[in-house]
Formats: sequence, structure tokens, C-alpha cells
Amino acid sequence: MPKKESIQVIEQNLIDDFELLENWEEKYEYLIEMGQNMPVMDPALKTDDRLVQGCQSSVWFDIHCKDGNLEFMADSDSLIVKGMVAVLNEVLNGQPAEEVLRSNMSFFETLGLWRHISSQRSNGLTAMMGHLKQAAADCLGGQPEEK
Amino acid sequence: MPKKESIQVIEQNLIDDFELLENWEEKYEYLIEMGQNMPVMDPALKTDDRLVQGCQSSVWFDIHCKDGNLEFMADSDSLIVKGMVAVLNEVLNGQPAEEVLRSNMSFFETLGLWRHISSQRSNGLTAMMGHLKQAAADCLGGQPEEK
Amino acid sequence: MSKNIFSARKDFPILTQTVNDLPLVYLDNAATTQKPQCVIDAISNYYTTINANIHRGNHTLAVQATQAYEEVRKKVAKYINAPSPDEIIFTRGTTESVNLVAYSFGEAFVREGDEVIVSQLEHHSNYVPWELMCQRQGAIFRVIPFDKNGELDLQVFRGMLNEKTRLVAVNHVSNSLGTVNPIEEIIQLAHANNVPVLVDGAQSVQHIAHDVQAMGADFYAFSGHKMYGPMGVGVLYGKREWLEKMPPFLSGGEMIDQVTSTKVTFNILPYKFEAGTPNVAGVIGLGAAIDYINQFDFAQLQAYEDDLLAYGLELLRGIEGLNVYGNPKQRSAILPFNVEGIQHYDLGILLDAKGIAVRTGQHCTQPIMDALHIPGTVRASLALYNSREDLEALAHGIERVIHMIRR
Amino acid sequence: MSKNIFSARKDFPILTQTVNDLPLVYLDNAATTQKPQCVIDAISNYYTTINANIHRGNHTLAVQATQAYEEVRKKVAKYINAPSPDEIIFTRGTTESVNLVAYSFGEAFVREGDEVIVSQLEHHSNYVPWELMCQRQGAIFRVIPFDKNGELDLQVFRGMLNEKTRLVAVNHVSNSLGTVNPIEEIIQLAHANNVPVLVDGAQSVQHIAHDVQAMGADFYAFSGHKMYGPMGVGVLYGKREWLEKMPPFLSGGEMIDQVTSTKVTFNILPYKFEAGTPNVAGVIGLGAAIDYINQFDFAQLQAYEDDLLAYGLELLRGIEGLNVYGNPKQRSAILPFNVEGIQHYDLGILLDAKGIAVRTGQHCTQPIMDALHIPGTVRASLALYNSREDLEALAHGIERVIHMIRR
Ligand SMILES: Cc1ncc(COP(=O)(O)O)c(C=O)c1O
Ligand SMILES: Cc1ncc(COP(=O)(O)O)c(C=O)c1O
Repeated sequence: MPKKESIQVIEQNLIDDFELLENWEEKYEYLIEMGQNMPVMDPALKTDDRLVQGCQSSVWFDIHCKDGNLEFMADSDSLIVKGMVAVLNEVLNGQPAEEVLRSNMSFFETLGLWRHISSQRSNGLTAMMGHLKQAAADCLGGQPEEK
Repeated sequence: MPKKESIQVIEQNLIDDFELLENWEEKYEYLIEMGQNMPVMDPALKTDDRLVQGCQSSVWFDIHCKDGNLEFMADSDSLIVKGMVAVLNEVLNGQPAEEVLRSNMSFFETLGLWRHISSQRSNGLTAMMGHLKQAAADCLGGQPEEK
Repeated sequence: MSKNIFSARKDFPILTQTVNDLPLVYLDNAATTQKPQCVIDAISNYYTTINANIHRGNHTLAVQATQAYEEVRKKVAKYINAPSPDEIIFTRGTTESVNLVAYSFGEAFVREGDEVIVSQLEHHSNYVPWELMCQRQGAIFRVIPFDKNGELDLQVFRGMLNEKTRLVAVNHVSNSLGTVNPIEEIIQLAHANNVPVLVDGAQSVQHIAHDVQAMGADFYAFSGHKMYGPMGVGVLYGKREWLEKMPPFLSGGEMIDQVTSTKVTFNILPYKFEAGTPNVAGVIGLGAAIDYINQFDFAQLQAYEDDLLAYGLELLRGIEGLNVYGNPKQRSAILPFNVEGIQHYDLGILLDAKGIAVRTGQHCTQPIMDALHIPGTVRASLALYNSREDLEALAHGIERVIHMIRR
Repeated sequence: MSKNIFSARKDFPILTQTVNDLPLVYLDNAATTQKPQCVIDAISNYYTTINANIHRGNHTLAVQATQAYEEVRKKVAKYINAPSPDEIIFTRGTTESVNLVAYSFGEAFVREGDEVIVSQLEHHSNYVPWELMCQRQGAIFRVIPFDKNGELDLQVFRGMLNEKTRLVAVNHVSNSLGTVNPIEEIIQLAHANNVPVLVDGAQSVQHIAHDVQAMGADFYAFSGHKMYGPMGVGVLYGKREWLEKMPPFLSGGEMIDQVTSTKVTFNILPYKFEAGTPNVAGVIGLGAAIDYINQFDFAQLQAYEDDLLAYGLELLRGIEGLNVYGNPKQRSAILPFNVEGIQHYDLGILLDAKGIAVRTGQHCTQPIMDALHIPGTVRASLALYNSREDLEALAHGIERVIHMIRR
């Protein structure tokens, strides 16, 4: 995996991209497209132990720790959640675990999508972030490289 | 007891009297005065079986049926309720039982006192009227003359 | 002359809003309805002119507030044709009304080995309280299934009724499928076995017939906020003979008659079941909502909504890949569906991006979703202020989402 | 800079009313307070702009309403210094909050032969639910007496606490006498015996200190309508460790996680205890009320009210034949009295004829009246918008009534 840009830089790029879109409809269209363009997750990996609890839709994460960086594959049965997963993938995949721990997804708000996504009774985004951060913490805690 | 005027006539007289009074304060003063001028009830008659249930203050009624007419003595520990009792006394005491059964105390509203007196949780006036009407019905049902 | 139904929309200030710069198309009425200006004003006026705690007070405001509150009790009794206002208990909503009966009736009348029947078409609020009550009392919890049309299987219901049955609890209209249950028949069957029936009227009281005596309901529960009234107020109607025999539920305040440290006696009906300061402003607002509904000819209103529903069904069924759930003989105000290949959640979010408010998910009816083997539906639900244009916007919105996703 | 307390009165539109052509002097604040314009507006605005059912909806209105509702939960947590918003449960009022704990805690922790302690200074709403719970569970109901000053006898309380005690329930301020109970000391004594304490804050949360962590309360209950907020909304704060262990109370709607006909699981805190559609508009109004109170410097507000109370006591004690009840070291906002030879009911009615609103009777505290051997009192009670002029009007009104009756 090539060296990634920093979280801040990627976030800003995404914000710039979304700003070009005129209305919510286009933003969602773009988000869904991002999801559809994501690397495909092996269906065999969609097991219950990889399911993130607390999301309205099913979301699976397969997370590994490699050289102190977090790497993951993810998928959802919702196109919109899959788009969110794609954003997480773009921003956080391959980033150093300590950077993941320090990040928050408040920039979602700036994308103009936050209102919907954040207010779920059991906030899907919060659950997904919690999941990634837990993995990042495990990674720093010196877990075996392939968890 | 001299032959009484009809209920309607006495009610109208009372309405006229109260209309002369300028404000609530004067009306209450007059009402209280009416209570204080009422024939005194023998304290020995203030027994629990003469207590009217459902009034915020204690009210006692001693009711008799005589030649088809209702006759009663009454008292209360509240000056205002005693005033109401005095109004009942003036209007209904000595009236034919069937007239009592037919009457209602809606003219209280016209006196400008109704709002307070009527809205009690357990409406004292309703309870008192219910009590009098029960006695009137018993009277017509051919009870022994002195109940 | 009764009010023209086409003039209703302008009475609801929120409907002039835009959402995402698009005009709001509100089709989530089964969750909660919007409020006409007269209801909003009734609440403001109450707080601006007569606000006071009621019943125990003798001062002018308390007297006025008490009278206004008790007037609404009479109004509600009249609206549902209850024999007496004493049989109208104000609660927070349908859920509290059902829980009141589940606790109080359960304590008084349900014993180990007894049976309670609900239907599989119930909202959780008329299902779980009975299930938990049965667990507490050691009673058996039985569920009337529904068929492929989304109708209750009365044959099975008949077989369930026996001398152990203590109560039947069913809704008049299902909030998830819109099925109108044959409530009179259900009640007759139950009564023939001396079993009382609680009717959940949350989705019927504002749309279809709501005469408790005509249907024969022993208990009838509904929410103000689903009938153009305020939140935080609901009603339980109960037949006097049952309410008299039931112990109080919540205690404190108004519902007490006498208290010592060894003995408590309770106030008469309906106060016995109204503990603590009630939502006086909410009750006044509910009164205004009933006045509002009463301006219309109810038969006309119902015909209007039925026509809208038929139009909506026709539009939706014309969309390729769209599946409408249920096909009951009578349906009220609810359009439940899914579109092949599009998750209900995604469809809801994308319709909202077009200003169209629908609900997605299980609608607090997991037993229905389990029976249909689906994770959830999209639900559009109607109110008297909806129009054919709203349904056209919905259909058009769905088409656009399909186009966007299938591309 | 904090808001000037003398500017408060004009924020309350009802206070410009006349009653019987006389300016309204509202001194029935312990029953319910009046509402500032900002609270009334918050409710209207809610219904005019974002009204929707919350939590399960994904459309814009539902999202906005949910956010607004959950913001108030945080606001309430901050106001009473609760460790987490998850420990804030919205109810209809104090009465429901207490009943929730009485049912749920009782079911979980109180068994035959156990003991529950309340005080003789309680409102029926924090007395009867415990008495009935003890009857249900076969537990012993114990009552801390009060002394001639209207203060709880802590010596007796100490002796009551033992290894059978499961819970203590006391108010911080008595609604009948105004006594401020030494709540920290009571809680320390109970905690030293591992007994949790429920504090009824209905008469304290708006007037005196209300930091649940500083006082150490395990549960804290209060009503919105007594703190300048709307009717139909209240709060139960509970320590997480207790709430986690307690079974749900009302069931249905929001509080469910999973349901089948044989098993129910429940949502996490605080939703586990919030069944059915909540009073969203009421909660938003409560938020506005807290914002209103927070404009003032609370210490200044308290000093202002204490000064008013002292002035009121001085005026009343100057009236011949008038007897003020209780003489506690600390009193808050309540003036309870009788005048020799005049029934409390008569005095209340005649003060009202002069535009002065007070309450008369037992104030839902029959145990206090029984202990004092009186049928009832007249009670004047204060709020932040009251003035010295109001108390002068009261004193003058009483003098006039005495004059009229004694004549
Ligand atoms: C059929 C039915 N029953 C009960 C309820 C619960 O009503 P509430 O949330 O107002 O208590 C609802 C509303 O969602 C409903 O649709
Ligand atoms: C001390 C106290 N506790 C409880 C209550 C009951 O509050 P609510 O009627 O709002 O439930 C009151 C109010 O009357 C009170 O003063």
C-alpha cells in the first residue's frame, strides 16, 4: 500500500469534492458512487463476529494491524452506509493507529450529510468509529500482527 | 310555616339583590351575612349521619318531609358554604318535594359566585343538591312523615 | 356547514416549510401528525391566560383551568361516544394507557395459568406490556397470526378463546400495514366468551369510526399527538364496571382520598387513575384538536382519505420493482412498501433529500417484520391535509431514486 | 453579565392579567409556576418548525426534533450536575418519576420483611407510592416524624436505619411547610448503612441548590411545570449503577430492543425507561425554562427569594390572630398559615375576590395536617417574579378579610 496522505489532507480533499456538488441529491449520489467503487469485500468475511453492533443497517469490518497501521475491508447492505464506509476507507485505511485514535469524524458534518447520519438512535457512524478506534488501540497495545 | 313564593320568584329576587352589589367582595359579604342570619342549627344535630359527603368543608343537613314539602336545617364550618346553605334554605326550604326535584341551582351562576363554588373537585353544591333531591325523592316515595 | 377538506392544509403552519430547499411533503403521519394553528394557539393562550394547577385550587385561575380541563374530558367522551366523562382517563399516550391496563387489570384479574391474547399485527406498545404482564403473573401469552393479505386469522382466534382467557388486546388499524381489523366481530367473539377487549385506537381514532359503544370496546386507548393534538397527552377509555374494580396504577397527588401510614383510600373515577399534576396544557390542546376535526364532516373526511389512499396505492403499484405489503379488504391511511434492490433505509434517506418525509424500518412492529421475513419497510402514511400532489411527489421521488441507484 | 432579577416579572405574560378587575397577585407557585414568554414561544416554534416523532425517524424533521430533544437531556444533566445524560429520564412529572422507582426498584430489590423509610413531611406523591409498594412486596413502611419546628427528627431516623432498610425517600423542601431538610446529612446517614436515597426535588430544583453529586442523591425527581417549564414533563435522575440493575417500568415503543412472542430485550439507558412517544414539545419547553433560569446568577436569585420570604414572614407575623406553621432553621419559598376564627377555605376564596391567588387545604400532605391536628392551611408560595408588593397585597388582603368577617 503506497504511503497515504495525512488524515487532515484527505478530509480537506473530500470536503472540497463535496462542496462542488450542488444539492443533497448529488452529494448522496456521489457518496453512493464512492461506496460502489470501493474494493469488494469477500462475502466469506461477512460473519457475525465482524458485524458492527449498533447500526441500523448491517455493517461488517475486517480489520488488521500492519506495522502499526490500521488496514481494513468493510461492507454494508445499505448503499448509503457503504458510502460512509468508503469515506472511512479513504480517510483512515492504512493510517498509523495513533492517528486513527486521534481522529474524529466531525468533518462528516461539513460534507452536509452529518445531520442524517449522526442522529440515528444508535448512531451508526459513532459505532463504526468506536469499532475502528478499538482496533487501533489493540494495535498499539502490541497485539499479534494479524489479529 | 307561611306559604312560600315559588322557587322561580325567590331565585329572581336573589338575583336582583346580588345585582345591586358592586363587586365580588360585596357579594361574598352579603352571602356570609345571609349565612349568619340563618336559623341556628342545634349542635346536637351535627352528627356524622347528617354530614354531606363530597364537600371540602363540613356541611350538615337535617331534612324532614312534611305534607309533601321538604323542610330542613343546615350548617357548615365554612362561612361561605354556610352562605350557600342559606341560599338553598331561602329558595328550597318548605317547597313541595316535586318542585325541589325539578329545580337546579344553575341560578348560582347568575349570582356571580358560581365559578368558584361549582368547580370544586368534589362539587360541594352538587353534593348538597344531590342530598336534597334524594330526600325529596324519598319524600315522594311515601316515606313515613318524619324520616 | 362543515369545513371543506381542501382548505385544511393552510391551517398547518409547518407544512409551508421547506426541507433542503424543497417544499416539505410530510407523509409520516402515523408516527405523529402536524398541528393546526388553532391547537398551537390553544396551548399558548392557556399559558398566557389561565395556567394553574387544577382541582384542589380555589382561586380564579385554578377554577378556570379546572373547568377548561374538565370540558375537554366531556369533549373526548362525546368524540368517542363514551357513556360518561368519568370513564375518560387522561394519560401521556397510547403506550401509557395500555400499560395502565396491563398493570392494573393484570394485578386484579390475571392469575397463573390464565391466558391473554394479542395479535401479531400489534405495535410493540400493545404487545410487550401484555407479554411482560403475562411473565409477571405466570399467564400464557397468545398471539393471533395474520394471513398473506395482512388480515387476522379469526378462525385461529376463535380456537384460542377459552375459559382461561382473561383479556384480548388488538388494534383497530395496524400502524405497519394499515389493515383495518374487524373489531366488532373480534369483540363479539370475545364477549361471547365473557372476555373483555382492549382496542388500540392509535391509528383509527383520527381516520375511521371511533364509537366505543358501537364497537363494544371495554377499553380504548389513543394518543393526542397522532390526531392533530399536542404531544404528551393520550386517553384511556374504560367501561365503568372494569375501572371500578381495578386498583389504581400510579399513585400520589390528585388520586388520593385519605392517607395514613397504614391505610390509603382512593378518589373516585376518573381521578383514581390520574396521579400527579396532569398535562393540563396538553389536554386543552387535545380539546382544540377535537374541535378542529369536528369542523369537518367525518364521513367526508374518511372518504377523502380513502380516496387518497387508493390513489397512492395505484401510483405505487405502477412502479416497477415496488412491492406493497398486505392486501386487506379494508386499509386505512398506510402505504407500506419496499423497492427491489434498494434498502428501506437508503430509500428513506434519499426521499428525504427530496423533501419527502416517510418512515423506514420496523415501525415498532418486529412481530410483523418477522412474519414477513423482511428487515423493514418504507412507510408513507396519510393525514387529512395530504393531497394527491403529495402522493405524486412520493411516486416521482421513488422513480428518481430507482433511476439514480440502478444507473 | 447575569440577568437582573427585577426584570423578570415582565417576561411572564400572564402576570399582566387582571382577576375580578384587580391585578393578579399570583402566590400559588408551589402548585405550579407561570411560564416566561420564551418557554411559550419554544413550544409554538417547535410545532411550527420541526415537530416530528423522534429517534426512529430518518427524515429531516425527525432528525432535528431528535437532536433538540437530546440537547435538552444534556442541558438537564448539566443543570443538576448529573455525571451523564444517560442518567436523565424524561417522565410526566415528579409523581411519575417516584412511581417509576417505586415499581421498578421495588420489584428488583424489596422483599418481604424489608423496610422502606419516608418522612412525615412528604407530599402524597412521595409517600403513597412507597406505602403501596411496601404493601405489594410485604415490606415495612416507616415514617420519620417531624418536631414542633417542622423539622425532621434525625435522631429517630438514625434509629430506623438497619440492615433491612432498602431505600429512603425524602423531599429536599416540604411543599407544605417549606422546611429545607438537611439532605446531605440524611444521605450520608443512609449511605453509611448502604441504603440509597431518592430525593424529591419538586420544591427545591427551582429555588435552592440542586447538585445531585454534591448532595449524593441516588435518585432525584422533579417536575418541569414547577420550574417555569411546561406541564406534562418531568425528570428522574438515577445513578447508572441502579438504573442498570432495575427492570423497565412502562413498556412499548422506544424502549424495546428485540421482541418475539417468548422473549423481550430492552434498549440501553436512558431509553429503557422511556416507553412510547415522549412529550417532545414539553421537553423542548423544559430546555427553554432551564435556559431562562440560567440567565440569572443562581446565588443572587436564591438570596432574592430568601429576602422575599423573610419579608413575607415578618408581614404575616405582624397580623393579629395569624399563625405561621413551622419554624425551621432553613425555609424556602413557602408561607403556611391560618387566621384564628376564619376557615382556610373561606380565607382563600375571599383573597381571590381581591385578585390574590393562594392555595388552601391539605396540599396533598395529609400526614402533616394530621400531625398538626388541623384540617388545612392557607399557603402562599413564591417564585422569582414575585415582589415585596405582592406580599404587601397579601398582608393587606388578609387584614381586610379579618375586618370583614370579624365585623
Ligand atoms: C397502533 C399503535 N399503537 C400504539 C402506539 C404508541 O403510541 P404512543 O407512542 O403515542 O404511546 C402507536 C404509535 O406509534 C401505534 O401506531
Ligand atoms: C414536594 C412535592 N413532591 C411531589 C409533587 C408532585 O409533583 P407533580 O404533581 O408535578 O407530579 C409536588 C407537587 O405538588 C410536590 O410539591
